[in-house]
Amino acid sequence: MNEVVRISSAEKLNSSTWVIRFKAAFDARPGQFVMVWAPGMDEIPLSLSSVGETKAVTFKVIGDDTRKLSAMSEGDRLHVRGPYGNGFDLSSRKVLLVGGGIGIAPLMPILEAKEADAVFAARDGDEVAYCVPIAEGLGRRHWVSTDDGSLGFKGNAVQLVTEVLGENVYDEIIACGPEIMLYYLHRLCVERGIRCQMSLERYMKCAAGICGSCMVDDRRVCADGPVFTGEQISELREFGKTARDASGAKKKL
Amino acid sequence: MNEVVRISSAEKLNSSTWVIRFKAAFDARPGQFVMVWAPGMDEIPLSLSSVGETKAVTFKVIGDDTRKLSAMSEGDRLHVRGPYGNGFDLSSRKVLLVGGGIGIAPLMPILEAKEADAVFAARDGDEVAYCVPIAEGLGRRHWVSTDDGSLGFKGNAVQLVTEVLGENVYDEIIACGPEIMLYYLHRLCVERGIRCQMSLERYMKCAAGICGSCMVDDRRVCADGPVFTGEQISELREFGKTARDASGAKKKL
Amino acid sequence: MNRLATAVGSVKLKRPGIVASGILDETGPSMARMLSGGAGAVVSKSIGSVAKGGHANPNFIETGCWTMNAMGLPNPGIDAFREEMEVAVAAGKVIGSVYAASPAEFASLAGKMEDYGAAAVELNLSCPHAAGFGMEMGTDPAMVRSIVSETKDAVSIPVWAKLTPNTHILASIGRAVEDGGGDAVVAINTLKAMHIVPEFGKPFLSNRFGGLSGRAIKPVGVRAVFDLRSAVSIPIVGVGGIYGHRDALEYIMAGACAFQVGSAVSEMGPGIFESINAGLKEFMAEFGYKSIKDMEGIAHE
Amino acid sequence: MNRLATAVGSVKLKRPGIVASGILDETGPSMARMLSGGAGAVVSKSIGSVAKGGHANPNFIETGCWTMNAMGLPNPGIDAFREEMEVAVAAGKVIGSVYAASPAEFASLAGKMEDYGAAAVELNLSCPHAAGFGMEMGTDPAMVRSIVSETKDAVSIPVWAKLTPNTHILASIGRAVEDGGGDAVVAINTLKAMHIVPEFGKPFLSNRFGGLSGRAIKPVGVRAVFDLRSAVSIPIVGVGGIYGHRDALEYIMAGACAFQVGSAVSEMGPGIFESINAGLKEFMAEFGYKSIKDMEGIAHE
Ligand SMILES: Cc1cc2nc3c(=O)[nH]c(=O)nc-3n(C[C@H](O)[C@H](O)[C@H](O)COP(=O)(O)OP(=O)(O)OC[C@H]3O[C@@H](n4cnc5c(N)ncnc54)[C@H](O)[C@@H]3O)c2cc1C
Ligand SMILES: Cc1cc2nc3c(=O)[nH]c(=O)nc-3n(C[C@H](O)[C@H](O)[C@H](O)COP(=O)(O)OP(=O)(O)OC[C@H]3O[C@@H](n4cnc5c(N)ncnc54)[C@H](O)[C@@H]3O)c2cc1C
Ligand SMILES: Cc1cc2nc3c(=O)[nH]c(=O)nc-3n(C[C@H](O)[C@H](O)[C@H](O)COP(=O)(O)O)c2cc1C
Ligand SMILES: Cc1cc2nc3c(=O)[nH]c(=O)nc-3n(C[C@H](O)[C@H](O)[C@H](O)COP(=O)(O)O)c2cc1C
Ligand code: FES
Ligand code: FES
Repeated sequence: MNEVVRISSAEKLNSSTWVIRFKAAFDARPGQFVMVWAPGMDEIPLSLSSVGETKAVTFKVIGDDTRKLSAMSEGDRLHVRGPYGNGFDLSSRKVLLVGGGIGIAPLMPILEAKEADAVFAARDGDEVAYCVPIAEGLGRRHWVSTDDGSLGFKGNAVQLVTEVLGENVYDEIIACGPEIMLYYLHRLCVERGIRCQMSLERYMKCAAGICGSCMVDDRRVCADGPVFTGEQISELREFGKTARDASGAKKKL
Repeated sequence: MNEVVRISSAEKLNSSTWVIRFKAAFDARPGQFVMVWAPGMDEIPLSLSSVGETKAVTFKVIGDDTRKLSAMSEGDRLHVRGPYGNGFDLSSRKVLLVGGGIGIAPLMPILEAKEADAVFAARDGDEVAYCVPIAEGLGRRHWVSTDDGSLGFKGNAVQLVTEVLGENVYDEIIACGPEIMLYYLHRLCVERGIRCQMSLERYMKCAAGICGSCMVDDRRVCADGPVFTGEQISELREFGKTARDASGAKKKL
Repeated sequence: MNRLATAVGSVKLKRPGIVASGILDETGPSMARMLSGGAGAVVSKSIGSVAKGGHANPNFIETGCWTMNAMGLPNPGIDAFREEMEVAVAAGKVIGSVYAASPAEFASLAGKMEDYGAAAVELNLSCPHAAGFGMEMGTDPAMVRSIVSETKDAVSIPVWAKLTPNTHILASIGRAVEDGGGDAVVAINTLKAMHIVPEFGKPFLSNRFGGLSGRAIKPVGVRAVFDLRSAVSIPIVGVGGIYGHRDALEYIMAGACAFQVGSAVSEMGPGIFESINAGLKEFMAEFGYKSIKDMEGIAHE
Repeated sequence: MNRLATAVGSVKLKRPGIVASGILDETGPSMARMLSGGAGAVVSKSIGSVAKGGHANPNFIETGCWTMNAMGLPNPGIDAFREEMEVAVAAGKVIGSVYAASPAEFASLAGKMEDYGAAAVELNLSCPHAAGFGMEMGTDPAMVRSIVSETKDAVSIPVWAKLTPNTHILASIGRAVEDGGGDAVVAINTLKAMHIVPEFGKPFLSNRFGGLSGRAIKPVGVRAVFDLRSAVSIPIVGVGGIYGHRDALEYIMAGACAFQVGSAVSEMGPGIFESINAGLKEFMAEFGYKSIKDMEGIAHE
């Protein structure tokens, strides 16, 4: 579906993260993403951080396009293609969500939709603080880790998850974040025999499963993913190792 | 909708009339028609004489295409476009159906769908006899007229209808048949103040309301009709007088 | 304020939507109906010198995505068409479409259309399914130029040339129209196409080839108008796959000053012009455009 | 009996469906996946001499009726593509697609594809959205002829030429391929098109122009194949808007000996080849066709 939507609110969440909300006609599931464009910027993929009637994208400013997007405000228009991708399977009973950095945002609709515990990991307190009141508002158990220890546990997501798993039993871990985090988290899950789902990222053009620019091995991240199960990930040789640039050339992650 | 259907049965009803039955995926209402084609013939419009899951067309052989159609048998295939047209409004309570010649066929689905009386008019008994057992099977009151008196009332449809109206009261007359019959029947309805609906015919190409070949005045028989109400017909100056050929040129009826 | 007013050169229109040639415009009463239903003008069926029944049925088929026809230019001939024009012209602006096999024949037909009261004449240089006519001439720039200039010499009403998209030299054809003195280009006519019915192993249309129209061709039409806008400076009328006001806006923003609607009349009915007009008005109010002119060609900026 | 077996000249295929160039064929593993999923062969992404990122996003959009792209021929360059070909060729038949700006460059790229194990090379003479490449050369018969013949001289694998429908001289282009010694023509590539977003008053694609594909273009593709069948005697591979076996049959009956599937992979997924194969088998059994060859071109009869 292609839709020109109007921004109903745009909010700065911390020094580098913005949320843009808009009403859109399409239906979406947690874990799906959209391609967002306005004149003057390149179209980019962003996960939906709200999937109700009012949808949202939450993004970190890391380059030109996210910066242009962060300059938008209420009433401005966006061209939205989507939603794309498979979304998360939410059928497991006891779930631990693990979000790293901006990867926390796509997990928020799950936290809203079902009882689940969550680990929020980030570089520092500034990056992650906004999540805490949301999780508290929803009455969800949650833990925070920061690399610099400025909030919560000092250390990375995988270390914190290891702690959490010491005291809690989960049917499944659902994660989104930097691939390096996912890589070690996946290893942890395999070791412990815990099922998991992880949302991956690759360079996207069509987002519709046709151009082949987002391949990990022989899987299309846009259409076969972005969410893959632990078993699927175990078979991916490129996961955590290589990705491809816009020309399709391989590069080390 | 465009569909290639398989003939489930083909039956000769009398010396000049055939019925072809087929299953088709589309839904249809009484009074709608389809465009029927197979290689070797021109595509022609035919009203549906059954509108259930098994559809039917009932036609009189009058030229090349109807003759080719009459040579088809079970298992043969037809290309069917449609259904087109508005169909009859069946909301009136007490209805008299008036069919003239092959114009009887499109009324048969009404007879099946609701309690109604019927006048069947034709040149001779051969042309009309097949209708009688059907009406009897459905337990519907019916009268027959033939021009030569070989069956039922001797005379034309309008004369018979006048007789029937002497002894019965109807909310509406629904008619299909030669335009000359419809012309006088319409006059009768206007005089007596009886509502009516009539199904018209004009030369058809697109059947989709776009090419303009089937105009009566400024109305498209294929899309605004083929069924018109008495009031609409009263406003048509060409009704009963002129029609147009394939080039769009006017000719007297 | 009538935001919808526009003009194709000297032809002023109260509303920018025009009934495309071949669409409910073979008879006077039909054209009159379309004029009273929200169209700014109606282009007549393409008329030739003599009556023609057109290709045998089947000559039309549509899906949700496209429409295909090979009517074969049926028409009652220019002389019989006089009485249809009388009825239509009394109801509003009529553009007389003509097809012919030579420049002289085009000129003569155009002259009659002028006599009948046409507001402009549209030369059909683009029909893809009538041997010897239409796009067979419309892909030869020298021929196009001479048809246009000979017609210009013969009439005093504006001369529009309707172009085929079935070519890689559209810009040259557009320039040939302009060089010949043409007052506007109309783009696009249908794409040359074919539909085969596998169960029969045969083409569906009696003429085998037909012209593709409807939703399927809008992106080709918009591109053609965009290309023409860079190639010519005469007005452009956009046509192809317009079903709603956003489609019409694409053509206007690509460079058209007015647009025509054809295939959509089948799905949406003759009321489509009213609904496009309403959509345009609302859009223009919301985005602050005061006139069609304000939006013309802005996608080039 | 494998009713689905066919051949494009000397290239034998167990199944008649081929993955079109640009569709999930930029990497070795992806091509291997398509080969194991019911496709008879896969055409690689069009590869050039050096790496190219392609046009900036947005470069793709689709509706239920059409697909439009202006990827801008992104590719890692012929040398880096060696390792992708190794993986793909191990899994089945790969046709190496190449694009270039001169006959000599085409010949050199084709030579590398032969070295990599391609079963044939497909010359992209038809991309409508890459300045200096594709259809700009592909509408000049003399140029086409020399590209084909120079490539033929350089390789011993079959040379296929992929043609643009954006022209009225398709038959001449087809004959130029045949005269140059080409082994097959592939038709069609995308139609030059544009999509404008009214709310922004701007073309959607970063390249402004793009190529139209999908359902919308099937009738144009079928017509092109039908026309080519009368113009050339080398094999024809049909492509454009194939979503199911009845679409594929239209191409075959128009004159194609094999077909390619592109846009439909988005809506129907990579499983589309299996479902088309199943539909073809059932149709052929019902209608008594023993081979693809039995149906090839029958719509001309
Ligand atoms: C399925 C998916 C979902 C995503 N969801 C989110 C989200 O919810 N929030 C968020 O902040 N970010 C998300 N991203 C990442 C986001 O797309 C990039 O941050 C954004 O494209 C950066 O654009 P830029 O111009 O600001 O930076 P640039 O300087 O252009 O690029 C910086 C980096 O961003 C990535 N990137 C750029 N363009 C693309 C592209 N077309 N496809 C994929 N990655 C690209 C590359 O890794 C690149 O190196 C998601 C990516 C994917 C693939
Ligand atoms: C809406 C509609 C519903 C019809 N329903 C029936 C029906 O249920 N049963 C039936 O027997 N007949 C019906 N007809 C008439 C039927 O279409 C013609 O009898 C048939 O087309 C004759 O074709 P032919 O080749 O056998 O005869 P031809 O010799 O070609 O033509 C004989 C006459 O048939 C009519 N006719 C021919 N082609 C067309 C056409 N394309 N459109 C309209 N009329 C045409 C003309 O009056 C013509 O003079 C219907 C017509 C219309 C318009
Ligand atoms: C049934 C039909 C008949 C047509 N007849 C003509 C014609 O006589 N002359 C002409 O110039 N164009 C004719 N056309 C082409 C249309 O005027 C128009 O250019 C084309 O259909 C594209 O517009 P659309 O997509 O809105 O239909 C015809 C189109 C259709 C569908
Ligand atoms: C995303 C995309 C990328 C394409 N890339 C190429 C390409 O690199 N080379 C080429 O010859 N054709 C390319 N094409 C054209 C297709 O191979 C095919 O000719 C066209 O899309 C029509 O087929 P379809 O309707 O089945 O998609 C591309 C098409 C699409 C949709
Ligand atoms: S982005 Fe094109 S296949 Fe995934
Ligand atoms: S047959 Fe074409 S408008 Fe009725």
